[in-house]
Parts: sequence; C-alpha cells; structure tokens
Amino acid sequence: MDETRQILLRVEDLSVSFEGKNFVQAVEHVSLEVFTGDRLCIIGETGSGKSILLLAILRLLSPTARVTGSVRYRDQDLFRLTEKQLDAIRGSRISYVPQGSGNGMNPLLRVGFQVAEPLIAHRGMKRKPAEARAVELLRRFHLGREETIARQYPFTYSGGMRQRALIAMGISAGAELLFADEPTKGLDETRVLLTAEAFNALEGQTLVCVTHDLNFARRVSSRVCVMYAANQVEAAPTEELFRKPLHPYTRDMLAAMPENGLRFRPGYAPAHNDADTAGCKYRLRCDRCSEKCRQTPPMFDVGGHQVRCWQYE
Amino acid sequence: MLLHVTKKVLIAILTIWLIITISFVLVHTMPGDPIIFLIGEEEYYYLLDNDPAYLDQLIEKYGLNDDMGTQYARYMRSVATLDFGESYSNHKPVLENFLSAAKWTLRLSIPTLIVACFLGAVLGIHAGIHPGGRFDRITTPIFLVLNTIPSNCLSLLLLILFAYKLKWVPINGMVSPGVMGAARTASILHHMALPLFILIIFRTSGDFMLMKSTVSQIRSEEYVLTARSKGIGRQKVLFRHVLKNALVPYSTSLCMQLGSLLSGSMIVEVVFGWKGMGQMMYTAVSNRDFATAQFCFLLSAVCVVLSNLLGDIVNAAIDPRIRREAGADD
Amino acid sequence: MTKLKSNKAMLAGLVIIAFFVLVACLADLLSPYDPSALGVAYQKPSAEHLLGTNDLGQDIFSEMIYGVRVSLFLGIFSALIVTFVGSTLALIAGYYGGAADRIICALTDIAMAVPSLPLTLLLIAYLKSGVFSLVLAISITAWTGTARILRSRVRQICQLPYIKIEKTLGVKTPVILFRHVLPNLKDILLTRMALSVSGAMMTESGLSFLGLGTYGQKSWGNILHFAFFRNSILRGQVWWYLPPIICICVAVMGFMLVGYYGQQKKD
Amino acid sequence: MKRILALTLALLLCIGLFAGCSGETKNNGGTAPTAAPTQQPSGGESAPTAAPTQQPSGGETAPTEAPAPEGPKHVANLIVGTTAANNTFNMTGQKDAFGRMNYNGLTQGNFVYRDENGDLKPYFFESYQISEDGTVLDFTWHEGAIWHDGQPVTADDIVFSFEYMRDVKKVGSLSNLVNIEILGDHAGRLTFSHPDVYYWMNTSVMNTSCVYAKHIWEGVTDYSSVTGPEAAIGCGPFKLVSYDLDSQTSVYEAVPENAFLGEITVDKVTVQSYADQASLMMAMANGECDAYYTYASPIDATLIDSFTGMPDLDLGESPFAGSYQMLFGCSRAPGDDVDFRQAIAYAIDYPTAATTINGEYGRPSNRGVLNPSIKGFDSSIAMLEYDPETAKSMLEAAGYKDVNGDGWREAPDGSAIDLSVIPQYSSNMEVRSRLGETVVASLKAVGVNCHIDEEAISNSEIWEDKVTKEDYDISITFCTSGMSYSTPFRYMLAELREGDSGWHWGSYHSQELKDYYYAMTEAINDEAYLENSKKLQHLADDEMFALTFAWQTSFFPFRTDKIENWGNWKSWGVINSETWFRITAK
Repeated sequence: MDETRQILLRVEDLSVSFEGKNFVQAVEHVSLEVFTGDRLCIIGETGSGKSILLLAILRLLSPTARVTGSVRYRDQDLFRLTEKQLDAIRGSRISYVPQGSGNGMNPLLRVGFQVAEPLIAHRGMKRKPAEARAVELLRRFHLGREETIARQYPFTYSGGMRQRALIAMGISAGAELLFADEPTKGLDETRVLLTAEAFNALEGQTLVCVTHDLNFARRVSSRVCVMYAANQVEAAPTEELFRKPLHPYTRDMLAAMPENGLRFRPGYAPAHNDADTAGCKYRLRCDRCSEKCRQTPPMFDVGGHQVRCWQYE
Repeated sequence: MLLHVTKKVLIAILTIWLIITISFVLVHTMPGDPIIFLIGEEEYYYLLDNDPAYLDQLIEKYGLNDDMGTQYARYMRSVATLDFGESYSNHKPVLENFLSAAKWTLRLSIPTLIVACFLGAVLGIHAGIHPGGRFDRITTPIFLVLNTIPSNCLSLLLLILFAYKLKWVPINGMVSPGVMGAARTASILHHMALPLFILIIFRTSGDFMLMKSTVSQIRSEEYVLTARSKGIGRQKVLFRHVLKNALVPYSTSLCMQLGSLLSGSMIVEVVFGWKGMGQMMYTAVSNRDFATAQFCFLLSAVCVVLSNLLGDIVNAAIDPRIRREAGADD
Repeated sequence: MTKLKSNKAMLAGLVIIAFFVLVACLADLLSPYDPSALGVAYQKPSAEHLLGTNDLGQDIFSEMIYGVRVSLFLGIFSALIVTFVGSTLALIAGYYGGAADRIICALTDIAMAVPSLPLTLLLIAYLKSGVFSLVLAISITAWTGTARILRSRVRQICQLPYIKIEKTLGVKTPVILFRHVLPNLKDILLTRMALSVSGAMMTESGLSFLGLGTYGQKSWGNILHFAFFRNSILRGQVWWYLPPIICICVAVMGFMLVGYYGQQKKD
Repeated sequence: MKRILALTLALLLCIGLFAGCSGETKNNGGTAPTAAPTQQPSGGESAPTAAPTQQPSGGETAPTEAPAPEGPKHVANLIVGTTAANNTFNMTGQKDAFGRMNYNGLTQGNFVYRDENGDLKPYFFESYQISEDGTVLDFTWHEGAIWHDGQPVTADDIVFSFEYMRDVKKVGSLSNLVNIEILGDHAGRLTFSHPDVYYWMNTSVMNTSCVYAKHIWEGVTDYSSVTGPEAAIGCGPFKLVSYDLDSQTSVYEAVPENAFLGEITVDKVTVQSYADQASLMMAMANGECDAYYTYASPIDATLIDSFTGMPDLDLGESPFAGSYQMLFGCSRAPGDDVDFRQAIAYAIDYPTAATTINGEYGRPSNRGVLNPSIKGFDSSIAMLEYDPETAKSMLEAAGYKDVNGDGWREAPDGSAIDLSVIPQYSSNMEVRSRLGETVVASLKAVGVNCHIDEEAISNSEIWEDKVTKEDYDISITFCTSGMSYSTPFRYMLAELREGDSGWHWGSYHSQELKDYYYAMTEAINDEAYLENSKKLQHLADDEMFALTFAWQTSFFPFRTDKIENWGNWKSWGVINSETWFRITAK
C-alpha cells in the first residue's frame, strides 16, 4: 500500500454497555484503525455487537448506552465534540447506510428528497439542484427510470433498489468514510451481487461494512475483522484471512460455509451477561481450549495478522 | 382517486340518511306524551281541566296523531327543503335556535380544539422524545389523572372555587347584560374563561396521551436513526421526520374531534348555564321537543360523517401508502 | 425501559381493580349499616358513621360500599357486552372480509356517527330506570371503538400464512377463529375491555349527574347526584361529595392503567 | 431543548390571542348578536302628555296613602333574579319568566289581584261589586290606562277581552257569561247564567285573565305561537323595552299612565334568569340581583343555610302553601280497609320526610291534609304521630299478622301484601324518589312489604295511566302553592262533577268528598268556602284516605341594602302585584 494512505479513524479500547434490568455488555475493548481507501468488513454472528460498534462511533445509540474508550477521526476526538460539531461530521464526512430491507427511509418523503437531504444540509444547495444531483446519483447506481422513481416514495421500491438508494444517500454529500450496516440482509443472491458492485464502484470512499454474509465480505472488502460475543477476535487482509484463518472461531466459521463442506460446530455464542465466560469467549466451544484460555488473551500480531488466541503467544 | 372520493361521499350520504331515519323513529316512538312537555306540566293539566278543545287543536297543529308514515314523509320533505319546522319550546324556527346555540358552542369548542391540539402536541412530543425521562414522569401521571376526573365534578368544584369564593370569574351565564361592542367581547371572554379552561384540560390530556404514545413509537423507528446519522440537526430530525410521521394518527384523531365540534360538551354547558348545542340537545331530548331533537341528531350525524370523510382525505394527503392503497382497493 | 415502567403502572392498576372487586364481594360484611335504613340526616363523620349520613340519614360509608358493587357491576357488565359485540363483529368482518366486512364497517360508521350521550338519553326514556337499562344504554354506542381496532387486527392475523394453511386443510371456521385468532387478540381484548369499563363508569357518572341514572340502586353516580342536588359543595359537606368523586377517579384510573399500559406493552 | 421551549411559549401566547380575537372576530365578523335588543315599537317615547295620574277615586281600599308631594325616592333599577328562562314573551300564555311575572301584573292589566292574606283586590278594575246571587259583576276601570304601543285602552277592548277569553281561549269559568255591557265612560257589567262570578275571579286570577288589546288579538286564534313584539304588549305598569337571549335578561320600563295602585316607585325592572338556584343565590350574595322570584318554587332549604347570617340578605322566610301528599289506594285491598290506613298513618317516619322535603325547617303536619297558610285551615285537628309500635299493634288488631313467618305481614284473608309505591312523574324526581325511599323504609320497618314502581318513575304516560286506573297502593303527589285555593283535595278526587272532563288521580270514591269539594270551590262567599273546607279536613282525619308529609317553610330571599319597604307575602315572596307601588330606594 502506498504512503499516501493516512490514518482516517482510530478506535481505541471501545466498550459499550446498557444498564437496566439485565446488564448488557454489547462491545468489549475493541480497537481498530481505518486508513483512507480501506474496505474493512466486520464479520460476526448476529448479536456479536458489530452494528452497535458502528452506531457507538457516530454516537447514535440511545441515551441509556454507556460508551467508554476513544474514537479519533482525523485529528478530532468524536467523543469530545458537541452535538453541533458532531452533526457537521455526520453525513458530510462520515455517513451511515442502514439496511435496505428495513424501513431505513422515511415512508412519507420522496426518495429523491431524502437522498438530496445531506446535500441541502451540508453543501447549502437549494432543493431543486440537490434533487437533480440525487437523480444523477441514482443513475450512477443504475436503478432504472431514475427521473420518475426519484419522485416516488420508499414503499414502491424493492429491497435491492432501496439499498442502493441508501448508498447513494450516504455518498451524496461527498462523505469520505461510509459505514454500512448489514447491506445484504433480506436480499436474494442477484441483489447481493448488485449491491457488491455498487460498493466496488465507489472510488475514493473508505468503507466500513458490517455483515454476516461471508461471500459478500470477501467480494467487497480489503481487510476483515471478526467479532465474537462482543470481542474482537481476529483482523487481517481479506484473502489472507480466508486462506489461512488463525482463530479457532474463524476457522470453524469458514468450515461451516457451503463451499467448504458445511461442517458445523455445535453450541451457541454465550449470552451477553453470562458470568463464567471470563477469558476467551470461544473457550467453551474451542477444541484447542487450555487452562491458559481462562484469561482473556490480548491481540497478538502475527505478521500484520492480529488474533486473540493464546496459541500465537 | 376521484372514483374513490365519490364512493366515499356516496357512503357518507347513505349513512346520513340512515341516521335521520333511525333518529326519526327513535324520537317519534319515544314514550311520554309530547304535549305535556310541549306546554309544560301545569298548563297541560290546567288546560285539560278548562279547555281540552285547545289541547286537541295543538295536537292537530303539530300533527302528532298522524300515523308514523305521513309524519315521516313530511319530515323527509322538510329535511330536503332545509326547513326544519318550529321548535316546540319557543315556537321559533329550529334553524334560528340552532344558529344562536351553535355560535355559543363554537366560541367554546374552536379555541379548545386549537389550544388543546397545540398544547397536547408540544407536551406529547417532549414526553415522547425521552420516554421515562423526567418530563415524561411528571406530565403523564398528571394528564392520566385529569383524564379520569368526571367532568361534572371538576366543573362544579372549580365553579364554586373561582366564581363564588374568589369572584375571579362571573358565576353565571354567557355575557353580562347591556354591554355592546368591545365591552361585550371582553365580558364574553370573561364568562368563557372557566368553561374554556376545563374543556382545554380534558381535550389536552387526550391529545397528549395520543401524541406521546405515537412519538415514543416513531422515535425507535429506523428512519429516524438514518435521519440523525445524516447530521441534519436535531430540529430538522424532529420536525421533518418524527413529527411528520406522528401527524398521521394525530390528524385523524383531530378530524374525529372536528365531528364533535358542534355537539358541544353537554355536562360543562349544563353546569355553566352555557346556552350551547349541548344544552339545547339535552333539553330537546328531555322535553320531547321532537323538531329540535331530530335536527340535533341530523346535525351531529352530518358533522361526524363529514369529519370522518375529512379524516380519510387528510390521511391520504399525508400518507402516500394509504393514497395508493385507497386507489387500488376499488 | 418503558417495558419496566409500564409493568409497574399496570401492576398498580391491577391492585386497584382487585381492591374494588374484593370490596364489592364482601359488601355485606364490610358495611356497618344497611344503606337504605333511615336515621338522623346530615351528620358529620363520627365514630359510628365513618363518613357521616346523607339527607335521609342513611350511612354514607355503607352506601359507598354498596355503590362499589353497583358501579363495578355496571362497568364490567357493559364492558363485557361492548367487548363481546365488538369482537364478534370484528371476527366476522376480519375473517370473511368482502361483503360482510363492508356491511359491518358501514354499521360501525353509523353507530359512530350517532352522538352517544343524546342517544343514551333517548334510550333511558324508553327503558324503565334500573341498572340493566343503564348498562344497555351505555353499551349500545360504546362498541364501535373496540370493533374497529379489533377488525384491523383480525385482518392482519388472517393474512398470516398459518391461518391460510388452516383454511386449506379444511379446518372448520369456528375452530380457526376461537383456537387460533382469538388467543392472538387476547391482550387487545384485555386492554379494550379495561378501557370500556372506565368509559362506562365515566358515562354513568355523567348520566347520573344529569338525573338520568338509576334511582333504585345506589351507584356512586347516584350518591354524587344527590350530593350535588342537596348543594353539599356549597354547604361544605366534603365527606358527602368527595368520596364518590375519589372512588370514581381511582376506579377509572385503575382500569385505564391496565388498558393504557397493557396496550403499550403489546406494541 | 431551550429553543423548543421558547418556541412553544411564543406559540401559546399567539394562540391565546387568537382564541381571544376568535371570540372577537366571531363576534364582530359573525352575525351581530341575533338577539339585538329589540326596541319596542312604542312609537317613540310617549311623552307623559296624558292627564296627571288619576288618584284612585273610591277604590275598594287604596294601599298606603301617597306620601308627601316631593314623592318617595324611586328605585332606579330593580333586578329580579329568577330560574325561569327568558325565551318567550307572549302575554296569552304563562310560559317562562315573562308569563310568570305577569302573575304580579308587571306588564298586563290583570282585573284583580290576590293580596297578602289571599283576599281579592282591584288592580285594572278601579272598583267592583258582586250581586247577592253571585251572577252579576259591576266594575269600573282606570280611565287613563294606555297600551304599551301608545294607544288608549277603550271600552271596546274591555268587551273584546271577555268575548275573547270566553270564545277563543275558552276559559272554563266564563262558559256561563251571557252578557257584557258598558255603563258609562269607564264602567261595565258582566251577567252570568249561573252564580259563577266568585268562581271565575278566584280560579282565573292568575291565568292571564286581563285586558286584551283588540287591535292586536282580534281574529287571532292560534295565539300561543305569536312570537312578534306585539305579543308582549299590555296595559300594565311596565312595558317590555328589550330582551337579550344571550345574557338571558329582559328589561321593563315604567309607564306612568298605568299607575293602578298609586305612584309607580320603580323606574326600571330587569329580570335576570340564572341556570339554577345555587348560582342565583351566589349572585345575590355578591349583590348582582336584588330579589328572588320563581312561581311556586322557593329556594331549596338545603341551599339556604349556606347564606344565613349574610349582611343585607334577608332570607324571606314564610310558611309555604305547597305540600307533598301521600294518597292511599283505597279502591283495592289492603288500601280499602280504613283500619289499615289509620295504622299506616302511624308508621310513616314524618321527621325524616320533613327533613327530606324542607331541611331543618320542615315540621310534621296534622291529619287534615291542609297546612296553616291555606285559607280555611282548621287548627283543632290532631297532629300526625310517628309511632311504629302503635302502628304495629293497630296492624295486629286489624288482622294483618305475619302468618307464614317470612317476616312480612299478610292480609287478614292470608294473601300476601306487597304495596306498590308510585311517586308522581315529573322532570325532577329527586325529592319524590327520596320520599318514596322514606315510605318504603318506614313500611318495611313495621313489617309491611312494599316496593317503588320503577316503570312509573321513568315514563309519564305509564304513570298517568296507572294513576287514572287507580292501579297503586300508595301514590306520592305534589300540590303547588298556586293551587292553594282549590287545595290538595283536588288531587284526591276519584271522579269529577258530571260533564266535567279532566284528570283525576284519587282513588277514594265517596260522595261526601265530591260534594264538600265542589261546594267549597264554588262557594259564593267566604263562609261557605271555610265551612266546606273544614268538613273536608275532618273527613280526611276520620277516613285517612290521604295525608300531608310535612308543613314547609318557603324562602324568597331579597337584599335590604339598597331598597326598603319590601312586602314579603306568604309562600310568594317580595315580588308581587304591590311591589311596583311600595318599594323605595334607601
């Protein structure tokens, strides 16, 4: 990778927990760095805390969440900013792209306007030119009949069309860092390919994508980070991770893929507040578990390939 | 879309006609000889003693002993020609009584509707935005209690406290006599203060509850998260996204309330001696004043049907899904 | 978070309802005097008469206790009618759809269009005064809300695949309705029933205020009506007019808490 | 957060203004208040050109001599508070406040009026004589009287009035009027075929028997539905100047020419109607009105004691002629047994009934049905006693024992007893249903089973049908003070005179009752009236076919700070036919 890449986002020791009747530890000591041009995919089972991680960075979680650690975007510490300053970054520098299948778009507003909204808010464009720009963006993701569907409402869109419109919305104000949350959820095979092409067509944007669709991750990402039960367990360049997974969980996960013979590892991820999961969360299901695993292993660096497992001490 | 609207209008007219018939049958088969209520108990017994012929003349005049069919036909004709006959109590045309009564009821109900809609919305949004927050924990119990106090008790207690003991507000009636122009308006406002205050309390608590539950539901919707992530600022998120979606159920309930605009709140009007539609309907029904009673039923039926119609149209205007679904379903 | 809060509120509601039902059942044991026995009128609260006596010298405290029985009976009975009528119509409309649905919707619109209080006034003139006629008069116009909400819910349920499968399997309609659809409606039914009980109580107190309530039985509304008729507020007889108001408010609140927060828990 | 709060406050402010001005715009923009005070078409203010007021020459008895020449201090504006509505203004009927005020001769020239002790005094008549045999009435009338529309009252008007009342209004007591003659410029004579003069004057003194303007009412048959201003025109001391339906007030100004009982000492009268007695009393306590008047309905006793001891507020206490009666169903068992009735008379809890009807001012009554303020009251008749033990022993003696041990007494022949108690149907049932509860509780206490007939309470048709068919064991009725001349016995008649049609609710079929009653009402002089009234009372004492629950005190309060020389008439109040000529400002 050439030297022009500079650090865009540095997340250090980020933890998120929710008080209330039962204490939930959603994210535990996650640290990662994102450089310009990176295509990072965060993989993990549902409930491993990956979406919450994204929202925590942009401080979009509900007030009842308790977030610790620090997130530095370029030279600003996001957690120190006032709501106003954070708004200046959201949408214009970092943008969040929700799932296409959910109702991520306001049902009562035209799609064209919603895509153009960041432009109006951050670039001070008037509504008419902004919406024209939005139509171009939709054409760029070739949704078809962009002129007319821009004036239509979200419920007339199919899941795939909605996902691509949301991506357009994310980049409409020229954001350099794109957070995508489960973009392939609820889409059939061909729509997933279309979405992957849409992401790959993005030049100049850095992507942080959360998904549980491994094939999609492989196709879209340059680096992958694996999360399991609120912990970050492995991070490595995509091809290296897929060819030579180091962490037992990652190895088992890849083995369970249809292409690799559907060999399933029985058992479930521990619930968030189980007391006896101190140390390595995968301990109970790991075939190489040893006494040492009772303490939480740190992230070891094996030639640019981080893994949280005592084997690689 | 046009076909849909015409169909709705047709159904509305049919509903109104049905209600007229039902109210006619109900009122006319009501037990109790209307003549007694027509001229008052004492005079009825006096006339029965001294001048029964005149009684028969009255019965003839109001056509009370014709069979139901002819009375119904005559009533239908009069409804068509908008001449609603003469009120039994003061022999004035029903329409004239209605105009004066409606004027007074509207003076109470329109400000109530507007203030309550605004107050209910603003407070509801604040409470809904942070459910379980400090503001919510204070206002919800208050409005819940206000919602449950029977209106007659509250009206009487406040009347005696403010009007009699503290003399802030006149005790009785709608306007002090013998004043004209600006002074008359001032005196109307002065008389209006307490009943308006009570009506606003009740209406606001209803609107507050509705808005709060709607907003607290919408607040957790995904598109609100997306809106916040666009960095367009707290104000725009609130008004353009949260509020707009909250308006759909809120506006339907407002339109429903429009229907009761003219019927007025019977109990508050009876307590304050407010000669509005509520009291007119109450006296008409209890005094078997057929002409006025039927007119009141007809009027409130028309109002409710129109307001439902308006509710549908406003909904379709705001929510494209309903518009398309409406278009598609016939 | 709201789930936790609503449980507490709903719990409070249930406690209130339980208290009143208990008092209603044990009315004969709890009330110190026979409420229709005459005595010295307008006595202040004292040891023998906890809440003093009314204009006939009847003990207000025992009147209130028997009042619980009448008001509760009235509220619950009319709520039962309202919920029964509302749910049957909703089931038919939701399940069969098409013509049945349109007729029932039209019927609901008409019932909604007719102003409730004047119609009740009219009906009361028809029926001889007594609790049953009051219940009938109140519930005739109150079922529309329940019917409308239940109908939309039933239509939702009927779209679900497993109902369609049942139909294709030739399972008889009543079985589908009562074994599959109705259990799903359970919590809406509960909340609507609670809300209609509070609605019925409020209407009863309004009707009694206008002098159209039951003259025979001693409901709270009836006690309150005679308290107002005898100008107890002006004469400062707080012990006569305040207890019925408080009881009505607390009872209505109890049912509303169950109804309102029950609904919230469901969504 | 702060900005939203500020925003909402600003919004609220402008809403308040909007609501205010909506009241404003509604008012100015909207139709001018429809009930703009209608100016009486009085052809301009009639300058007091008419001859100076005629001193009442040779009137039967002139009231207090007109005081010294500088004249009494006039009352600028007498405000009368009433609970009757200010809606209809038609002198031919008795409806609403206008109709009831005309009982006091406010706007109409009533021929005669009944004074404080119930004696007839001339009003529009200057003087009158009744012939020995009661068939001829000679009268003179005030010559200078004018109609409120300025036209003078002529002899034609007088003749027309009697013909109109007899032929168009079909007043029963005038049915035997055969001749109306004019004997001079303001004297006339009526000749009847039967001795009905006394009967006419007594029964119709309140029922709009006054002078009718020929130029208004000639040819009008459907007189009750005339709603124009001409329907309010009369020749009384005051004329209707304006009325405002919204504020429920009507204003009357003095007409000096029609000063029938001396100088009119009140310049203006305002009749203000209130929603109910409570708000009226509160207003009076705050000085917003001077006196209370509503026909035959005194202020409720329970309301009075919140206003006792108020400065400048006289409660206007006086014995009340109206009363509540309990009638036995004498046409069927067990009501037909006089011993049963006498026993029950001891069982009724009179003290509670008295408090229910009249608060602490109610007093148990005697066995003669009439109360002290009614003419002909016989004080020698014994009082009713509440003594359950005597009642029980009398029931046992009469054979009403509890044979089957179910706690309720059976009739001597063993059949079960379950008396049906029917309170008279009326729009306000509160007191009657409370009396019903008292009777039921009292009877049950002595072992007689009974119940309130729910059906009759809620429906006037069913009630009237049951009462006329004598299908009741106990009926509770009310006799207004207005009927005090024909007395509560009118309610107890089981059948009427031949040829008379009308309502009859009694069930005690006895020739004596009928004879005594008609002898009393048609008595041509006081002695006959008093004699028959006593006979009726003793008949009631012996036969106990009915009894009166309690003697009541009535309250017609008035303020004493601005006005003096009030005259509080028994069970009528300070607003009466003489008020306009006697009260003066302080």
